[in-house]
Amino acid sequence: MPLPKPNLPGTYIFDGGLSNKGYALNKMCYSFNNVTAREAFMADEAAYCDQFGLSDAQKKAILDRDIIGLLSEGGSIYYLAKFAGLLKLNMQDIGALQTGMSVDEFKEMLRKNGAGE
Amino acid sequence: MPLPKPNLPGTYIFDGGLSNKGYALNKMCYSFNNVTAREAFMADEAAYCDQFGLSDAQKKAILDRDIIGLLSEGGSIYYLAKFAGLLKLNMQDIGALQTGMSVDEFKEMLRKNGAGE
Amino acid sequence: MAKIIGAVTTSHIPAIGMAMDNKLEQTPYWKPFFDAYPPVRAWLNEKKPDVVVIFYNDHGLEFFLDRKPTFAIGTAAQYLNADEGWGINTIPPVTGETELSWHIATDLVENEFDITICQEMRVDHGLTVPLSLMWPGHAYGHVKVIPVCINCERYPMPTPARCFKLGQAIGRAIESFDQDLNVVLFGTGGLSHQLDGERAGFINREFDIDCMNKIVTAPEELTKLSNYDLMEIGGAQGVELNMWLAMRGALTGNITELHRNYHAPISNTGAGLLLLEHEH
Amino acid sequence: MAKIIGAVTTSHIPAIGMAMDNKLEQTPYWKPFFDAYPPVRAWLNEKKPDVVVIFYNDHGLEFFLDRKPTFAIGTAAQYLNADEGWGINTIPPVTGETELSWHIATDLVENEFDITICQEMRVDHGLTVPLSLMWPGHAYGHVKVIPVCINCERYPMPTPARCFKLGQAIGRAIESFDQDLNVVLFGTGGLSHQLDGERAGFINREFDIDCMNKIVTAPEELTKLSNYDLMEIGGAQGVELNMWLAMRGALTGNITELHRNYHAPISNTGAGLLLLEHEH
Ligand SMILES: [Fe+3]
Ligand SMILES: [Fe+3]
Repeated sequence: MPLPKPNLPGTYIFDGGLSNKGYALNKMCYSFNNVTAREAFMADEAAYCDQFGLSDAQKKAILDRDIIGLLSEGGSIYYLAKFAGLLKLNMQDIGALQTGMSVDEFKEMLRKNGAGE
Repeated sequence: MPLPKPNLPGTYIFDGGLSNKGYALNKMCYSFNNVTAREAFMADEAAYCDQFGLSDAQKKAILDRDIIGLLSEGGSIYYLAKFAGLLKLNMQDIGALQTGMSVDEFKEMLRKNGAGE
Repeated sequence: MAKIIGAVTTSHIPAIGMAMDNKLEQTPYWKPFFDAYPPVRAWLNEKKPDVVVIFYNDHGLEFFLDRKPTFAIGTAAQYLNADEGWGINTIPPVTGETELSWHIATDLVENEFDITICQEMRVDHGLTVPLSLMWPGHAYGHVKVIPVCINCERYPMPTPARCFKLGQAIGRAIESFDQDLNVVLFGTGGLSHQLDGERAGFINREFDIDCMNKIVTAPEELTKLSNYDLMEIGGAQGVELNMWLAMRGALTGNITELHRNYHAPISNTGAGLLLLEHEH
Repeated sequence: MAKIIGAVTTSHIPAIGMAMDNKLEQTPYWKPFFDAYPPVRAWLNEKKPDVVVIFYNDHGLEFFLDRKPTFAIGTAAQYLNADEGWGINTIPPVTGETELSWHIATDLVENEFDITICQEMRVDHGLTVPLSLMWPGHAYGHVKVIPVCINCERYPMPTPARCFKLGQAIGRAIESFDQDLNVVLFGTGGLSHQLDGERAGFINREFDIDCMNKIVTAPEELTKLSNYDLMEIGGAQGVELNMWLAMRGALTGNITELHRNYHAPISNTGAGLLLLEHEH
């Protein structure tokens, strides 16, 4: 029998259930490996989402840059990172968005965690 | 250590060595899943082979419908079957070509083998 | 809990699908083959399985040599068939069963089967011909399908013993699934045949019948063979027996043979049909 | 016979590649990280390995969820890098080593590792950043690379114990290869980090240092952890430790630690560097 899933607040375990839910969303973000796809998205975001068959909730989370919403809707961080890149956001920007911190606050948290403080 | 290969005359064991050798040839034949690829091949066979980077020996074997030559050059029967289909040849036609029999002789051999004669 | 109620072995060659496309079932060539199927269809229609797990091999529709799995399982809600290049009609979309698929996939990986997991995959004649044979007229819409795909093309290939163990692990996973589902397994392909080379046309009737006997009563004996043994005794494509062995591995309880047929040649192959009932 | 002469563990995050693209190595932020690499480069330049086996994970360049392998190995003569979508420069083609790759792949499948075999694959930052770090200025042209790719993204994932066993099997396969080749292994990725969710920014320095100690002296202890344990102690992406464990499994002889560095944070991660010499 599969192991029971741990309860880790603030963590979205990307397993079969979420991966089913997020398939279209992730497929769209995977397309962002290609510059033509990135340009098509930027030219008309909503139409590009529709082309991949995103759900309303997924589309809204994309348009709102709502990273937590995207994770709840089945986004995988690997493909969401490509969406972030398209928005010129790096991993500290994304961390700040998800934790509700400023980017400087998030970086300071990383520094403290890294120093073992 | 990998098992030693058996010596089975008339059999082309499709392993790493042959699969390396035949990669471009098989990729071309795999493309024949698509009708547009089949049409492009039929419009100009040699040019289509060049597009996939076939070796001279592979290209010659394609143009000559030399199935044994294609196997020696690394063709996999799975993709060669698609080439055969494009030529409107079925598996008995291909069997006859490979064994040097007429199609009727090949079918009669199948019948005998199937009957355990 | 989910229950495996039985299993079917069947050929899956394209020529069968094309014969059905062209309504040739009652011609002299095809009649001895197709006439064996109605009892299996009747059993399936009576038992109405919720899910069918189909062990098959892809012949170059979904997978190419660029990234070819040893074992793959589908976890999609739907599978599409597509043009394979040589004229067999495509069949309508096949319904998947996502929950049980993920349960099996998860169990497999936790038990050290390194399977490739496919959330989208096209299925070829290896899977579609058996569906057409069991439910003619595309009447398979009520059945949920889980595709399990085994490399039978390029060496290195999984050994017969490994395929049997894969089946055992899938059997345990199915029977630990917490939903009341009736599951049937299809082991497809085979039996002896060789398509390529000067040895093309090879069929070994005696071996085929021996395989059918041993699949029922002594499958472990078959797992002692290597793929090279199968190639020698059963022809280059005789390695498709691995799909029968994977199916058989999943039947861990008692089996009863309800029906069998062997006919050869069908196209270039020996065609074996078995209907097995399974209970614990 | 081929010989494994040593191994390197290193981070592979894209930010490193982008820092090199922008010549930021000596800025205050990056200096404590990059200053640890010259001794490793010197060792590699002295030992001149013929082949490097790189354990990494693909982050959505070559593989998508449609058909995602648990384990994959490349057997190609060349691997291309490509646009990953967020601006890291691509690197020139990487040379493969087909004969040893096929030997390993064949041995793995015969020993019941169900690996996906790739005759063509694009390699992403998981593999390219370590190459850039070890041979700056793309000076890796003389080295032949064998990519071994492990699923670290979607559950189910191979367990730490299974990854270690994969490494053991690869180690045995390399050392049974009948050519005089010097082989080095790279275990890439890690250490603790979490990119996603409200828990993003998690780093566990103590765990990272413990991992580095245990990788050298007691890797079996790490194999007792589950992926969920790693996720809890090392963050959601802490499961990249599996690549270190696979590398370590292949070192079946005696190892000597020649060099180490730990620095955190680098971007959102703890970055551990180890240089290990290996002999029987
Ligand atoms: Fe087949
Ligand atoms: Fe990574």
